[in-house]
Amino acid sequence: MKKVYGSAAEALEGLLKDDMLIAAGGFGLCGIPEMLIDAIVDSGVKNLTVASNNAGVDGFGLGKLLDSRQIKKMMSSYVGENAEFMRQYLSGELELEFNPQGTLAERMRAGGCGIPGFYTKTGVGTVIAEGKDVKTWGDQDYILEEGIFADLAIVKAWKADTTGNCIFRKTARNFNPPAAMCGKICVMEVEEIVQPGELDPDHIHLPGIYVHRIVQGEHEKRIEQRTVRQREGV
Amino acid sequence: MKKVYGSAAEALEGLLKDDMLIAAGGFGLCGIPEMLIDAIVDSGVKNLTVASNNAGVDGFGLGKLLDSRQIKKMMSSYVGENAEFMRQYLSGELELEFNPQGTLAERMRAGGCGIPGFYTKTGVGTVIAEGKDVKTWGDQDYILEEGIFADLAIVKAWKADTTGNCIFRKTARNFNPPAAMCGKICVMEVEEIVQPGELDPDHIHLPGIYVHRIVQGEHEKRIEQRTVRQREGV
Amino acid sequence: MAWDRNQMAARAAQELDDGMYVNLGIGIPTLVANYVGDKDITLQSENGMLGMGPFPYEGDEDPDLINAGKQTITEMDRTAYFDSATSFGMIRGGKIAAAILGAMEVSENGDLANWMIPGKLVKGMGGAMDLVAGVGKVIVVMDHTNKHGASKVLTDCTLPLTGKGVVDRIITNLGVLDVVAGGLRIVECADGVTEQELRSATEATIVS
Amino acid sequence: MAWDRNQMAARAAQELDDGMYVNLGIGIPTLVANYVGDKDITLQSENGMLGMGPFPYEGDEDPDLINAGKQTITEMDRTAYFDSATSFGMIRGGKIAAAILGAMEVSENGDLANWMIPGKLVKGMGGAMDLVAGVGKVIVVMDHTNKHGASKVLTDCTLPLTGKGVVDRIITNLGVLDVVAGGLRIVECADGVTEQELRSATEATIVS
Repeated sequence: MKKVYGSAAEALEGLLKDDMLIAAGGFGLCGIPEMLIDAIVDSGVKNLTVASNNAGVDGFGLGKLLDSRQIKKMMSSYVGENAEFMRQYLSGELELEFNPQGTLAERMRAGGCGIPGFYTKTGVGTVIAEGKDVKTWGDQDYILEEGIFADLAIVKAWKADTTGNCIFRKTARNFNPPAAMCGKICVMEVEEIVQPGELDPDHIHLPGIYVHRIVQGEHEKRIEQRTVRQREGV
Repeated sequence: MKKVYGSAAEALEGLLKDDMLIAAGGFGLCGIPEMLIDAIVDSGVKNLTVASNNAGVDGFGLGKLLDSRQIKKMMSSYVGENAEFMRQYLSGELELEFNPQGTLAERMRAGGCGIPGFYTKTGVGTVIAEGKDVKTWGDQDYILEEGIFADLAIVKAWKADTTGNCIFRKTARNFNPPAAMCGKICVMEVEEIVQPGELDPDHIHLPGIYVHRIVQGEHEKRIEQRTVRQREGV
Repeated sequence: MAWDRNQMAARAAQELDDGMYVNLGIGIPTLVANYVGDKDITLQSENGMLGMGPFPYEGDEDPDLINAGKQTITEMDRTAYFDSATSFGMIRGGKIAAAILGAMEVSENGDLANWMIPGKLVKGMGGAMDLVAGVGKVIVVMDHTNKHGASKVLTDCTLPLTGKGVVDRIITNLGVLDVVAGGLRIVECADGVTEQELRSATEATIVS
Repeated sequence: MAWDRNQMAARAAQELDDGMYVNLGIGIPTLVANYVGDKDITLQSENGMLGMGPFPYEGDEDPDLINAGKQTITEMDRTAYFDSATSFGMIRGGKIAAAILGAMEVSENGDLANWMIPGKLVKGMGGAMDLVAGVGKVIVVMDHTNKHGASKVLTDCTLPLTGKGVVDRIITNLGVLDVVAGGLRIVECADGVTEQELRSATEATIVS
């Protein structure tokens, strides 16, 4: 079963349609599917709803899909780094559904695990709870949050074998596994494709069953906040 | 913060009390906390409720705690390998709450993740659904299952560092991570304790935050069904 | 004439396509692995493994490597291990394309009973309820009748259910039936079995 | 006289005990790490890391290694990485002993507002709602009054809440207060601050 594709555009072929729901991995600009975002820009698909913790920055990451006006709605926890996002949101061009970060991650995992709803105390007593079912355990209220079932997941890993088993590197793992799980189809970009057997079966972070198509390529991996300390004695 | 203890008995000191709920890792006899089970037998603690996928076999694993009549109730998915279990169950000495295997695993994870309830279609239309809340998404009914919040988790890993970061080996991982997560306190037995830094931070299956006490020792690792194939040409 | 265990397993193997992730139950379903040929099938073992290999050679048994039937097995190049919550997440989430399972009874609306006989020793449902509720396609492989000659393909199940309306296809020693609107549809008869024989051994409604 | 930012951070660090897993928010809370001394504290970064190390030396920045503020950081011997669902599972599940967070407003019943000012640009709550709902102890570190001199320690919050009844302890430039039945209890006053000064800068009810 061939999972490896020659380019991001080929890997997405036949999968994109207007009005679809896409789940995207990444946190800030760390571990984002750069190549697949670029290919979606090129495809011209419209009216996307995108579930992603952040919305990229102006001109990079999901910011490119905002610049091109292909996104109708974002489901995110924090969008503070993107001026074009704010412009579109304040002008009413863009819908925004805020999710607490952990609720967003759990909603993705739940969708991928066949769980349509779960209870959490996150957001109880806040605007997030408005309109949601409430249930009480002990003396604590919990609100019902729903699983996210995405038409497509776009994610980025470090290395994958040709069957889709993959590993992530450091904090670039973040939302990528839950996003991958909740996609009806998952397309993954990686820095390196290896042969089956090259990854230790005990080290695999996301088994290939979740990964339908794979593309390898170069990543810019832009740093959002470069913070350093001084070397002692320098 | 000292997490490493010299023996299973020391690692359990002050944690055992009658009528407590214990979550145990393992599947069949694979990856079970042998040393901790023995120490609980020796402690004489009574009226335990144990959440564990299986109940060991006669005279090994949780079977020892059945032989000693320390278990009041089991929460399990399959208990077919244990004649003493069946004798106690049929005579009314032992309570049994059957859980579908995936529901049991998810209930443990949910408890560890602060989720008191989640909906699943597993068991809908069966005896498992009796008395449980039902909610409909689309044209499918789902039943509400509750998180398990155990007083104590007893689990077994392959290697842990002294901060409790640990890795499992092959299918001995099974219920150990979700069981560890759902314990208010988690005691872990391992085959080898290493120093921090010896385990690659990207390879850790269960971070030390879930592990409160660690003990190292020898494991019998009994095989329940030894199945082999013939070498060709032999 | 009818199919034997191996012929039933071979017929079930025809249900599997390249690229599928599949869960095989205990008994005849286990034999299906012998008949997949060069199709690229990945077997799941619900205790936490994708890419289940054959039994080990004697002396190579590893107590840390067993399947859901607690048998010693081996890994493959493509193998990945994970915990039980993740394993049943992928089952419940529909990531497993098909499960091939044994059964005590199947009804015409796809109800399945394969875990419990009241009054007898109850061993537990293990992962069966999760599998039938979650996987893409549930294929039952079983004898068409019990040892007394009574049909196991029924109007309604008499035993406690494993899942309600979950079975897609039934493969027995007498043939292949699909669960469709209104009852079962005959897909094919086993070698040497007439449609009349199949019908008369079936209590369930057979449509057109 | 009152505490400056570093003194507030140093006071907050006193809340931490050996063996604790702790989440530090952005701003003054970040400074707390400078004052834990030789206490064995493990810092969580909610984007998927336990055992957060200091900023890297110039040239050692790794784009795959950032904290929740998107800053480049380093790992330690004890570091473990995990995905966001697992990260917030441990937060929601109460495995993090304490979070030290900034705030815009805190009320006498422990309500916290720190994510949104209506009419202004809304950036989002990020992980703040999860943290205040889930962790063992929520410690707020903030200035006691706003730039206009108005109290930020209120009878009721005026801004949209991050969490209801979630704050355990408030550390400000003027002192330390606990949320108790009926209102706030003064734990201590900052250096050179009288109890009267602390009371008059506080809108919330102070109990005995």
